[in-house]
Amino acid sequence: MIVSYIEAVKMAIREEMERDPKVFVLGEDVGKKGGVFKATEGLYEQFGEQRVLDTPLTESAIAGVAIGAAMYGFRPIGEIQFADFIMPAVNQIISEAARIRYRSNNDWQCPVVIRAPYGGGVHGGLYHSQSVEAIFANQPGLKIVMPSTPYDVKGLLKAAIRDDDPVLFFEHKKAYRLIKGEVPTDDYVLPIGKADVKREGEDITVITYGLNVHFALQAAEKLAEDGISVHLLDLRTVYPLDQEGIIEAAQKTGKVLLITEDNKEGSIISEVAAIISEYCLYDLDAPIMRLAGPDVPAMPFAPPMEKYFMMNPEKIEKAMRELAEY
Amino acid sequence: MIVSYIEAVKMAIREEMERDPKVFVLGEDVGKKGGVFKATEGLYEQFGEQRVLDTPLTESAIAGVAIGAAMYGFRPIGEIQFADFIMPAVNQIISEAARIRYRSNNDWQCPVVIRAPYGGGVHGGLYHSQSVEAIFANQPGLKIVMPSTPYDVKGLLKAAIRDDDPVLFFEHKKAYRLIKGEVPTDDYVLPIGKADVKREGEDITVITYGLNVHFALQAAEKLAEDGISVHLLDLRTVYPLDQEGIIEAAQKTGKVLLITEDNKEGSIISEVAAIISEYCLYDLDAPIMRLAGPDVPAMPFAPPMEKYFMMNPEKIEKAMRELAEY
Amino acid sequence: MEHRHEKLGLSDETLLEMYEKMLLTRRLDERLWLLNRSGKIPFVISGQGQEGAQIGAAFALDRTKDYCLPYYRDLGVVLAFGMTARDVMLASFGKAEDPNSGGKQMPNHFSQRKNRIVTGSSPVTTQVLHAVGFALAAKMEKKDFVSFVTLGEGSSNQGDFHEGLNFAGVHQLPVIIMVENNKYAISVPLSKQLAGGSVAKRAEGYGIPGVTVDGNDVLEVYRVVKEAADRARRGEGPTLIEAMTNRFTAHSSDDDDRAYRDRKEVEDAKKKDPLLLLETYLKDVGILDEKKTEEISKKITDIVNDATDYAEKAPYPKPEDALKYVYKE
Amino acid sequence: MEHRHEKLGLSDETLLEMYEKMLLTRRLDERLWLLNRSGKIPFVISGQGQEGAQIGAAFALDRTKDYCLPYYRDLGVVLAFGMTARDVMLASFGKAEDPNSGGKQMPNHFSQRKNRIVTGSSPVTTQVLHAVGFALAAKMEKKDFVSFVTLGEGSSNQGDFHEGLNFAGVHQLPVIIMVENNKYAISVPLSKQLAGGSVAKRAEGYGIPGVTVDGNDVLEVYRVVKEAADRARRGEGPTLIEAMTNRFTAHSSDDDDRAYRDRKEVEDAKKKDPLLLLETYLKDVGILDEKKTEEISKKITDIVNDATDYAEKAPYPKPEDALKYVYKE
Ligand SMILES: Cc1ncc(C[n+]2csc(CCOP(=O)(O)OP(=O)(O)O)c2C)c(N)n1
Ligand SMILES: Cc1ncc(C[n+]2csc(CCOP(=O)(O)OP(=O)(O)O)c2C)c(N)n1
Ligand SMILES: [Mg+2]
Ligand SMILES: [Mg+2]
Repeated sequence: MIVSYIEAVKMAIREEMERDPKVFVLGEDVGKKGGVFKATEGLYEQFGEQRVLDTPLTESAIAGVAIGAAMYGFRPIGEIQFADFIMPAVNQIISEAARIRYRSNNDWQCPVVIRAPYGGGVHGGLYHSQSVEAIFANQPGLKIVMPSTPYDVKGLLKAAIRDDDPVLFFEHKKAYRLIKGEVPTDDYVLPIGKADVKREGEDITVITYGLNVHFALQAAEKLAEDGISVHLLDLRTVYPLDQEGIIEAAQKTGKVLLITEDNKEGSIISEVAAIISEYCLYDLDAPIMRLAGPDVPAMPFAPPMEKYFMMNPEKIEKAMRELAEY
Repeated sequence: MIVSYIEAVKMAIREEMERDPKVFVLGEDVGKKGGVFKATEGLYEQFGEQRVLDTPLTESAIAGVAIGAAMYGFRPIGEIQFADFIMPAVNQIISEAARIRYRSNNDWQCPVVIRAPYGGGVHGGLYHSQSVEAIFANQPGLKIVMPSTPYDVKGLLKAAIRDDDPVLFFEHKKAYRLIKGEVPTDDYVLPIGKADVKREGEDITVITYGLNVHFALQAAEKLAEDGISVHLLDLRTVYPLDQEGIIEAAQKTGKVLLITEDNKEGSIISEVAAIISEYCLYDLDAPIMRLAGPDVPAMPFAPPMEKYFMMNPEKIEKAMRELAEY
Repeated sequence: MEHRHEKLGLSDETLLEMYEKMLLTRRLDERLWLLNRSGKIPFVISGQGQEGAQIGAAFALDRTKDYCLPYYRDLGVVLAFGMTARDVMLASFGKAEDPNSGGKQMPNHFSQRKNRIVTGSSPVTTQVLHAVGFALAAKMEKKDFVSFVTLGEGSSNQGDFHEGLNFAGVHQLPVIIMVENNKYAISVPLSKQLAGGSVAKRAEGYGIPGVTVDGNDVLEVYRVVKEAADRARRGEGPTLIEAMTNRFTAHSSDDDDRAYRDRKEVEDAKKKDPLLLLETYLKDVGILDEKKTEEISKKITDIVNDATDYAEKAPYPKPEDALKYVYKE
Repeated sequence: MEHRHEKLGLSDETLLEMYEKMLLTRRLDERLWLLNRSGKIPFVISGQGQEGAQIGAAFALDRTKDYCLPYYRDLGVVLAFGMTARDVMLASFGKAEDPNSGGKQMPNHFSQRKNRIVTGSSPVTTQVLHAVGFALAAKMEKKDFVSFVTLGEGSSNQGDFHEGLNFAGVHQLPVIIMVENNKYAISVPLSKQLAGGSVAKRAEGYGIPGVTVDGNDVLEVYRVVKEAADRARRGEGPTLIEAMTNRFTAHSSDDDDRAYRDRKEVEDAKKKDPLLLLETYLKDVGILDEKKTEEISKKITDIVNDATDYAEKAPYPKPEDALKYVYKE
């Protein structure tokens, strides 16, 4: 059936909670209110307040308590209301969740999922628009998933919940209602750690993730009208990256455009560029091109400045054409 | 005069405190004990307990109180006892310090310095050995300085203290007593944001920072014996990076080896690689080579595993030779 | 009829001024909702119901030298500290001239250095530590200003609250921490938020005074904040104040509180509207009559209209202004 | 002579076992210092002076089902929970067989799942929230185990402490938080660390019981932890316990405490050595005599010798073991 991105989130959580009594949700306003974005709507009624736990306003506790419960044997899904507010939980996520299996030499594990809506274009200003993945994308022990389609959301969130290691699951908040797509009603999981070709093409390769996959698809349609064919790789898991998938996609066309909504310096696509320049330098017919937000602290509120920062199909189309003509 | 790396830290702080009454130090054990590494030794006696403030065991407060005092007009130097323990302060550093000028449209500023010893090779295990710079190296508004020599330490720490924006100043703890060098007794500052050529050479370019500068210099000597000449760029400021300096150094030889002690994926050298592959792909005669720690959560304690993780001159020499022969 | 304000050393004029500010706060806030509902501004977050605490507190401070670190509902505090209605409207429209952030931040992220209103962010509670930093500065410079910081009761459960109170307590710093307890953190009620049920009681654990006050009673709030400020200036350290208030609106324009809050509860709360209570008091003691009330009302309406018009017409920032002021320029 | 242990329901045998564990804790710890000073192990961090609190608490728990989340000084706790002297030595030497971390972590980062000793890190206080998570699990599964977590008084000023107590208080979870107050956080004394001077007092602010106990008195610690555990199992929620102890050694083998601590203070503290106090009690009530004391002493020496030899000879991990167990394999 056709559902929205946020519906897919809810479907995945509900199905997993029905399947496994060890799965529960905790976070701010996830209970009666059903989450500020309604990702947990109806779950409180269905599963009761013990399994859909409204927490105090404390992100470190959301993560830390979830970690404890996960070590015991539960499969907690912590919701951080906005990705921007994950910062107080960084210590619990990096120092604890990411290191528990390693530091205990496999004696303990921490199967926790932390979900958070990220991204801009919603008049959210500096602190309700951020992309925060790069902060965590150098912490072995963590996995970071950032799906683009409802289909991927459901399959990857289920995989994350069943994963025996901690997973950060970032959902683009502008995609929540904007993006709709076919989602099977039955049970399926998708592999964490594998990128996905969202469009086959011959002339240029675009690598991106999240909402930009859709913007890039739109731009690719435009280029197709002019006979330029775009190969589009959706990273899906941004940490650890799917090196093989990236290398293959880069080699396919020899011209690579990397896109992120995040600030440019030190972003996910920096590592993608590094991988390509390490493993397939001689396959390249053009310098690796990076299209990203400007290096300013975060997306401003006023519409002209927000638009200036935010990625969109036009900016992508322009970059694609530039690269194609190189 | 010849002083150790840690002596240079102390000199810089003392001279700045003498020069400007607005400069003060706060942190755990910085007072009577003079810091666990003795970076503030003698300052408590010289300046009194108000300006060399022992704080409660609370990193978020060290950063947050420093930020408040800095907005008022002070120039606080916060010490985080080990870089590993900066995690509870991430929210204050990223959400606050880094965004204060921008979000107030230049009305407020936050001239705070946060110092922390980082790095391994000291039997510190997972939580007393980490390189944490990558966590912060995608946050515009912040500057991250990681000096290699006592001379650079003094000049850059003074610059950091006088800088009107927040600076993270990471000092390699193994360098503290190991590395000695000439340091002028008079007042000087070095430019934040500029990389520094530590050795001129023609055959291969090595780009690194911190303790690895010394390991690379040692390795370069070995190669020199065989007539291979190494160009060595010390990044000094790892965020925001000195793009010009990097491009120039890469172009100089066309063969680039990037080194960090940090885990590889998502590290500082990923961004360096991305810059090079964006701006000087056609100057390259070999794929960009990255030498880094393995992608495991952090450096283990047991000597064989620590050695396996830790960078050293031998590993660097091997990589250099490989690249030179490419 | 007892003249409570005189006992507190408040003149009739000052009390009227407090009333005017409170009315301005309310009216401006109401206008913001209208603008939001008509699609002119994307977001409102509102202090309606909490103005008694805000105005009482702000007037108890020395607004020529004290620093305030308000949270997003503190429209009353910042107006009392010198921010104008135009400034507020400029921010809500995201216009270039907005003194809070030049259009960079969402509305109600107050900041204005000339009025010693310290810039705030969205992650809650961080400002408590900044306030402690300002208070530390006062102590180091031996100056007698105080720093005044507010937050919600939900936010008081964040780690930074604990670290801030402890730090301020250890060094006996001149900081006043006022929690505006409106009994909800978005949808989460007090019982699921705050173990023990009282924020003020937590002060004891830090060896500092903790005071609970009826936030609807502007004079009572004035009294306890004044006492706290006097104590702070005398070097006797921090005070934690818990002002019991009500949130008349939904959490913000993005929220619908009917899902989690009984209408009756809101109606009951409105019976204790701090604005009405003050108006009644002013009439009872003969400071306000019908004529004066109307006069003030008209004046406030004019101010709100002017601010709206001005801000609506004001230019947006330029797109490339997004690049400005990352570092010192 | 009052037989206090009997009143507490402790048999002579159990009390003797407590004594043996306490003595083992002390002797093992002393041996670690010797090994450090002779260059054989790089680091020691020590619980000497705090064993009374540790052994008293651990024996008050149900060591067949409760979970413990110890901090780095809790050698006594983990030995009581089933870790062996060999296990401890293997960790101190960083050997492959070390059950705590396989040589990955520094010594005293205790972990052993089979004994429900939950893995800990170096950043202090994070374990408080984990303990709350275990307690939440107990409540959700309606099981009657409790989780027991310890930390230092300095660490109790971290945000996570506040968040943990509040969370546990809101949900009335079966967790016991014991702060071992040895009056120093490395060099920082209580007066500069802890506003208000008492950790236990902070419990009130969360609506939970806060108890101060003499940590040198193993029986008294046993009593209060037993009470807390009983309460927790009855569904009556968390307890905060502050055990007043002393740190006999420097902070760690990397510290020299003469720079900040008067020798007299340490000497005075040693007069209240929990080990001596228990030994005296045992002799007073006739459970221990010279012969038995020597017998036990010899047994302990053998255990410590064996552990040292075993660990010293045990193989290191392989270099590439550094790559193992980042993710599930
Ligand atoms: C660290 C952080 N987490 C979550 C949020 C999202 N959020 C904004 S306001 C709010 C509720 C605040 O409640 P309270 O502190 O009681 O203040 P009130 O809004 O009731 O005045 C939440 C959860 C945030 N701003 N910051
Ligand atoms: C978050 C964090 N900051 C700093 C440190 C460094 N450190 C290790 S122990 C310690 C003092 C702890 O004092 P306390 O909590 O009183 O425990 P004690 O060592 O006295 O038993 C410090 C500052 C740390 N381990 N973690
Ligand atoms: Mg509230
Ligand atoms: Mg202590």
